[in-house]
Amino acid sequence: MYLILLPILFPILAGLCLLVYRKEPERKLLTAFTGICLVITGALVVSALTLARQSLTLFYLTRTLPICFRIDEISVLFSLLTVIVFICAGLFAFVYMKHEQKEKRYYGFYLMVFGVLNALCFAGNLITFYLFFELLTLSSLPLVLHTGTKEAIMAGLKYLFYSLCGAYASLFGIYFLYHNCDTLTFTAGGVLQVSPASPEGRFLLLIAFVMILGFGVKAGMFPMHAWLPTAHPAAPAPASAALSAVIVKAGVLALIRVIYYIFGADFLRGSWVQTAWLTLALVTVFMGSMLAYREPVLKKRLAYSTVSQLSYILFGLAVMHPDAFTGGLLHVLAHGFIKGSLFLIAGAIIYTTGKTKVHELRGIGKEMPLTMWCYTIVSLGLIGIPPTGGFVSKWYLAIGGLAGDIGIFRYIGPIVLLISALLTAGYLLPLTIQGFFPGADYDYNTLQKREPARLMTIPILFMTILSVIVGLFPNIITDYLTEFVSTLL
Amino acid sequence: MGPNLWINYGEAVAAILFCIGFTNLLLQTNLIKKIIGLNIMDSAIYLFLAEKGYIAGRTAPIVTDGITSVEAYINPIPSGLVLTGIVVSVSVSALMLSLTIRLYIRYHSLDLDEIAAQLKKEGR
Amino acid sequence: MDFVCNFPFFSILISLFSGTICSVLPEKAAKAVNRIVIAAVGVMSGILLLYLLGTGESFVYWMGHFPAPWGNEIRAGILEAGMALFFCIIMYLSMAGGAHKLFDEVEESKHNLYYILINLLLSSLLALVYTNDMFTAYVFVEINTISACGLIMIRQVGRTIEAAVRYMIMSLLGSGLFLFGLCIMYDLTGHLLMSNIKESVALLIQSGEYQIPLIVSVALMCIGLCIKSALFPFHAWLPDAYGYSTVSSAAILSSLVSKGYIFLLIKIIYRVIGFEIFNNTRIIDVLFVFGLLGMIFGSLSAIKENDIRRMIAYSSVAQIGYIYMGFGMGTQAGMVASVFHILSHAATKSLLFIAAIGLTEVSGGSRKFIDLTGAGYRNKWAGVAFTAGSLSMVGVPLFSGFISKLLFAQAAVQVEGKMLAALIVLGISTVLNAIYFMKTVIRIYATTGDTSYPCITFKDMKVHAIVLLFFIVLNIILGVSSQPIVNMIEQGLAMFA
Amino acid sequence: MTVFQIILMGLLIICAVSVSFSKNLLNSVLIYMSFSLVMSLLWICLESPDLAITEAAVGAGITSVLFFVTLKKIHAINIAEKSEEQKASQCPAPEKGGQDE
Amino acid sequence: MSKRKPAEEYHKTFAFHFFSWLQGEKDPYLGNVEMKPQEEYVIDPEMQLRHEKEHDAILDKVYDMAHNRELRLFHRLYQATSILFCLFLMALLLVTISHLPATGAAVKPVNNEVAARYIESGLEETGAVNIVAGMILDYRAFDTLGESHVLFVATITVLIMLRLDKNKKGEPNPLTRDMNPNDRIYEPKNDAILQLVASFLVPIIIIFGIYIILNGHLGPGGGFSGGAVIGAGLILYLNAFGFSKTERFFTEKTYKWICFFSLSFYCLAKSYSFYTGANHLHSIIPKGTPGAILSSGLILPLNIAVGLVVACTMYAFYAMFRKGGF
Repeated sequence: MYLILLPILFPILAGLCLLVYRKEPERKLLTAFTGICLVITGALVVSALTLARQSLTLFYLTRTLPICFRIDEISVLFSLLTVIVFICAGLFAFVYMKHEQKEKRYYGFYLMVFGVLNALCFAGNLITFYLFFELLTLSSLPLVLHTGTKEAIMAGLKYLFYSLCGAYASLFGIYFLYHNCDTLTFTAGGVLQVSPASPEGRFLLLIAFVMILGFGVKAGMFPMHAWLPTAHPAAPAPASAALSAVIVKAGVLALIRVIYYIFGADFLRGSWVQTAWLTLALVTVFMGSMLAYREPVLKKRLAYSTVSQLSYILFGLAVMHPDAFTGGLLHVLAHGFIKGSLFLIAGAIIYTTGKTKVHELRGIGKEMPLTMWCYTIVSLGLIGIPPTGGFVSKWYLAIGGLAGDIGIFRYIGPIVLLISALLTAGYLLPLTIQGFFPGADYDYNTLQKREPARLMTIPILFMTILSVIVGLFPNIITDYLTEFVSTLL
Repeated sequence: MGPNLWINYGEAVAAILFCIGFTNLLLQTNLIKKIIGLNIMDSAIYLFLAEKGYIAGRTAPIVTDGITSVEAYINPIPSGLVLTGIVVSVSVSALMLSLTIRLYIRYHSLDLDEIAAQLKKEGR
Repeated sequence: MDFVCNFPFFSILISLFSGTICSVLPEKAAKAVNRIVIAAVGVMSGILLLYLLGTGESFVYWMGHFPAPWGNEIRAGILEAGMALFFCIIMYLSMAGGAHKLFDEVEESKHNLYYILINLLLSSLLALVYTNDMFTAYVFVEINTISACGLIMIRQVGRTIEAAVRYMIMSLLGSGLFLFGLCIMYDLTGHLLMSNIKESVALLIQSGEYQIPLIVSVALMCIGLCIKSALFPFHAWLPDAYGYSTVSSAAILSSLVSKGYIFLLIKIIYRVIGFEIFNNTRIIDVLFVFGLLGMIFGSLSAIKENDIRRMIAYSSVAQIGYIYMGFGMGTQAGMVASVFHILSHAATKSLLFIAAIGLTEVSGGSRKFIDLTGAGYRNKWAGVAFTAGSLSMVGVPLFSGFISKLLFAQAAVQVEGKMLAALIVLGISTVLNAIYFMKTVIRIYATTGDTSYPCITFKDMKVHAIVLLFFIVLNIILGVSSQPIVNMIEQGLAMFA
Repeated sequence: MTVFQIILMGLLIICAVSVSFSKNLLNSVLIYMSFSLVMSLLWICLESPDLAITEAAVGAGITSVLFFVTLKKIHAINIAEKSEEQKASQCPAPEKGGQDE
Repeated sequence: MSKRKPAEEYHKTFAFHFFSWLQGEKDPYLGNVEMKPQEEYVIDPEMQLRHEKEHDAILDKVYDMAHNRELRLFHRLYQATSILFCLFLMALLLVTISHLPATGAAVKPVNNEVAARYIESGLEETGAVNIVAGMILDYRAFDTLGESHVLFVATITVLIMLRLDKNKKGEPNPLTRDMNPNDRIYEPKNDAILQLVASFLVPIIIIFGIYIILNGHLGPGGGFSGGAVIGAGLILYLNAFGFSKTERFFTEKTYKWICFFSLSFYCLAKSYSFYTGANHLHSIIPKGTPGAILSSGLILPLNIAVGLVVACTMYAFYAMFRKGGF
């Protein structure tokens, strides 16, 4: 019965004892220890997902607010994504961190973030979720602050204040929810019995919008997205891979939990909150791609693309139609793998060549052919070319958008998705073209093969293959998703 | 305005003295004057309290020749309380005066605002 | 009337008597007596608490041969015993935490005077908690004020003397107003005992005479106690008093002394005037508005502050604003939230003060933020403690700050008119708190590279580290297992009237 | 009896007001002394002799003595300071003389 | 489309700021966060000196009360508001007093059964002829216990402030070295008139003080007033004959031990009577025949104890203020 607690406590304790350990152990021992811990946690998560089915109440924070954990379909999806991305980014970090100092602190907090994310996926009610949402911000902050330079601290402060303000906006909402509905445990189809028309309901609609904005900060929605482009380049590459592939998805998980498991979809269907959410999502999609298009620094460009791709998912959630919902969840998986490998590739490029600007990377395809091949496949996936995962999720999103009863957004939505797909091609493919066909004046004799270390290419290759598999055999995931989506909508 | 303001003239004077003492304590800049204001305020409160116990036409509560009927004496409780109060105000003014001496030795001025200005200048 | 009922009287008497004894003892013995007395009073209050939880109702203890309205009496209930126990724990830990700094702050020969002040402060706090008579409360408020002023000025630096003068002036204004209100109340009801006053006040309300003097007397008493417990508009003396005094006195002053007066105000609300009558006077809204203003302006001036101890002092102005906001809500839940916040603020504030001293020790004694950068690495224990304290103040779950904010929010949501204002200001002040506490935490963990200052390891400040550990554990206990404590507070308040 | 009380109270108010407007500190302390003497007279009119004795002994006696000692101490510090300044102003003069030769 | 604006004019437009904020380049709160590495900040002494001078100049200008306009305005505003607050307070108090029950009236809430019992059974319950003394030392004894401890705390604080101690190595405490220890330089040596008057007056004052203490429970007076009278006598003696004479019989040790014994006696006696009262035990202290000196149970010894404490305290206050020692 306590099996559900193991994947949460084990990484946090491992991280803590790493942090408290007095002197800096030499690299080989440290990387071995962290690798073993990551693998054990992955095994624990998988075993918890398969075996532990019933919910566990740890203790009662106040009279009616327990800290309890429960595994349902959504947590399976998100924890699988977390395990895969964290293990790959962890392996990648073993090589990448040679250039950084204070690795012990990095690995300690890295393991703690892994534990907190598992707890977030397994959270059973809103208070436990908020507890670990707050701890996630605080434990992921040192990852952003890792380099300790002036702008890293500025980026960290900005990330902290944006997340704290978002967290308090959602806490503001939790107070009212705690007052109105008798229990805050996540039940499919919503816990709220108030009808949206009553004055009480109108007020709760405003509360729902405040919570969407609060959790939207973490998911990089339009007005509060400014921390993402500054936090990603400041963090080391494996940390920003974890940050954008999984930690930002915590905001998406929060929105799913709040909208579909507390308020209930039919409470918000057709209300002004839904239209406002749709507009914000679409504006972010378009604006993210436009900004990424003009961005010279590679990691910042990828950060902007995270902003826009996440709003694809939010659009899927906002439409409140089964197909769009499945498309959104699929895009969570696909985007996780694609963006994870993109950031690892960017990290590999910085590690080997030390260049961060896109226009400096002429002829990179010749120097690092394997990595750049993965880059090409993965960016095709993100654009949405058929064989890869991106295409399937965008396909479901478009159908759901068309079928959903959301007024004129049925047409604007798919159009904006299409334009943004083109823009994605616009900001991802030039690197491939420039890399493989450097043009006439490129002197081939100064070229030397600089393929990154074996331990770096394996995670990138693994994630690329995964994103392609998600594209080739989607129906394993889609039938799994569709049979429980009907209970939510 | 209630009926017996002129009957309670003692308490009215006590209230006026209280406000004079209160203003002195707040507004005077010289520390010695502040302490005098403090003492005036305390005496005013004790006058106010003692006026409560006074009953016209009755003598002090000392049982001289064995009469213990209630009509002979005034109410003893307020004078007991004021007795305690007077010693409190003495000890507080002794404390404040010792503080004034130490401040004067250190800053050579009795004016609280001037001392604060010197402190700020020295502090930065 | 079994033996346990004597414990409140014994604890007050022991602390009073130990004050007298310390005047003749040498310095080492005085310190031992002080520690033994605080521990003994703590144990007694603990046993009394268990006994009261068993019987479930409060008892009255005659001070002398004569029944209540003639002689004095003290009354002990669950809330009083719990408060006394908590005060002893905090005082013991603060004294132990600040002991190592005492030598370079206080003159050699004046140490036993310092311990006398601590003992008499403890006795006045206990008397304030237990007393059932208004004039006894006034006398022990005076002892509390004078010994607190002594604690401020024992360091004898120019700044502390000026802070002591300002503190005394404001407190004497406060006690003057309090005594004036008390005299008017005595004049109207003829009693000084709290329960008798309550009956006659109830009679007065029904008969409808003397309405204006009654409200004016309650208002004067409330303003007097607000001035003494540094509510927002009257908080000018607080930053200097807490910022520059010695370590343990700053911790004791900020967490215990102002709480004694607030507890007396709770007694006045419950026992002297009655909870419902107090609710429909307009004083509730005035307290509510001042509480809200205190929360915002306290945090704002804390952000501007450049000295770490003055910043913590300003943050306690904000926390006192929280407590008065709880009073201002006028519901039972609001009162429970305020009492819980008294406990959680006392635990967090003294932890922050003692950790701040640990940090300043390592950065060459200066309290400016520039010199504190990287202090978290040099003094690991103080760094971890300060982070835990600021996380609790910011309201991160698993710490006591989160529970008190949750209780305040639950109480606010039930009050129709004041709900939005309370919640919005709660959010704003939490974010302001987050800004200046997180700024400091990131500041002490920023790496500057210059290692000119010494590093302190566990060996050379063993007691200080253990005290910090106890405070963190106390904070987490309050945060995690808050439910039994909240039940105890509700039970205490129920039998309090 | 009430006429006598009214006179005493009038005296009290005059003393209180004149204390706050008097320039010289010594005058204000003297006026305060008379204030507390009048106060002890008032206690007698209010039929509470205990208070009269205590106010006379403690209020008029001890507090005024403490006020006078404080003023004397402040005055003493002033004189000590002036004498130091004179000493300081005299001794640099001979040094200048030294440099001239 | 639109005419290309020159760069610096474009920088001032709103669109530029909006897009740079949108870009996450320039943040309204934190300023622009571009990626340039931080160059080393080198401090040259001459520039630092200039900073110091400027700093002091600014400080002087800011803090001199006379010419600084805002400070003066603030000061006047503060005075005006506090005067208004005091006038409002006075009006409020006068209105409340007008509603209070008439002074001197026999039937009002204050004269209830509490006062009646003190007067009627005060004599035989406490044995004290002076009902007020009986009340403060027997009925409401806890207040007076607190009261003497207020005096004790005040003495402690005055000792902290003014006592000049030599620490172990002999040199005075650095903080208080500017307080010259001996004040005798400024007072006239053994002024003949004062000594003559003192030698005549001091015994009378002390006998009068002892009389007040001993008759505390019979007539008006009591521990506090008697002690203050004796204290005043001692101060007169000190003034006349100087510290050398008083040190013969009154040093710091005697002060410490007198205070200790009388306060602890007071505490123990009162706690005995509280304990026996609370647990309804019979206290063995005899009441004695009313009117005799040795009557009214504990009140006489308590009065003596309080008298001693108050006398020593008043003398200690004067000695501390005068010389910072005994």
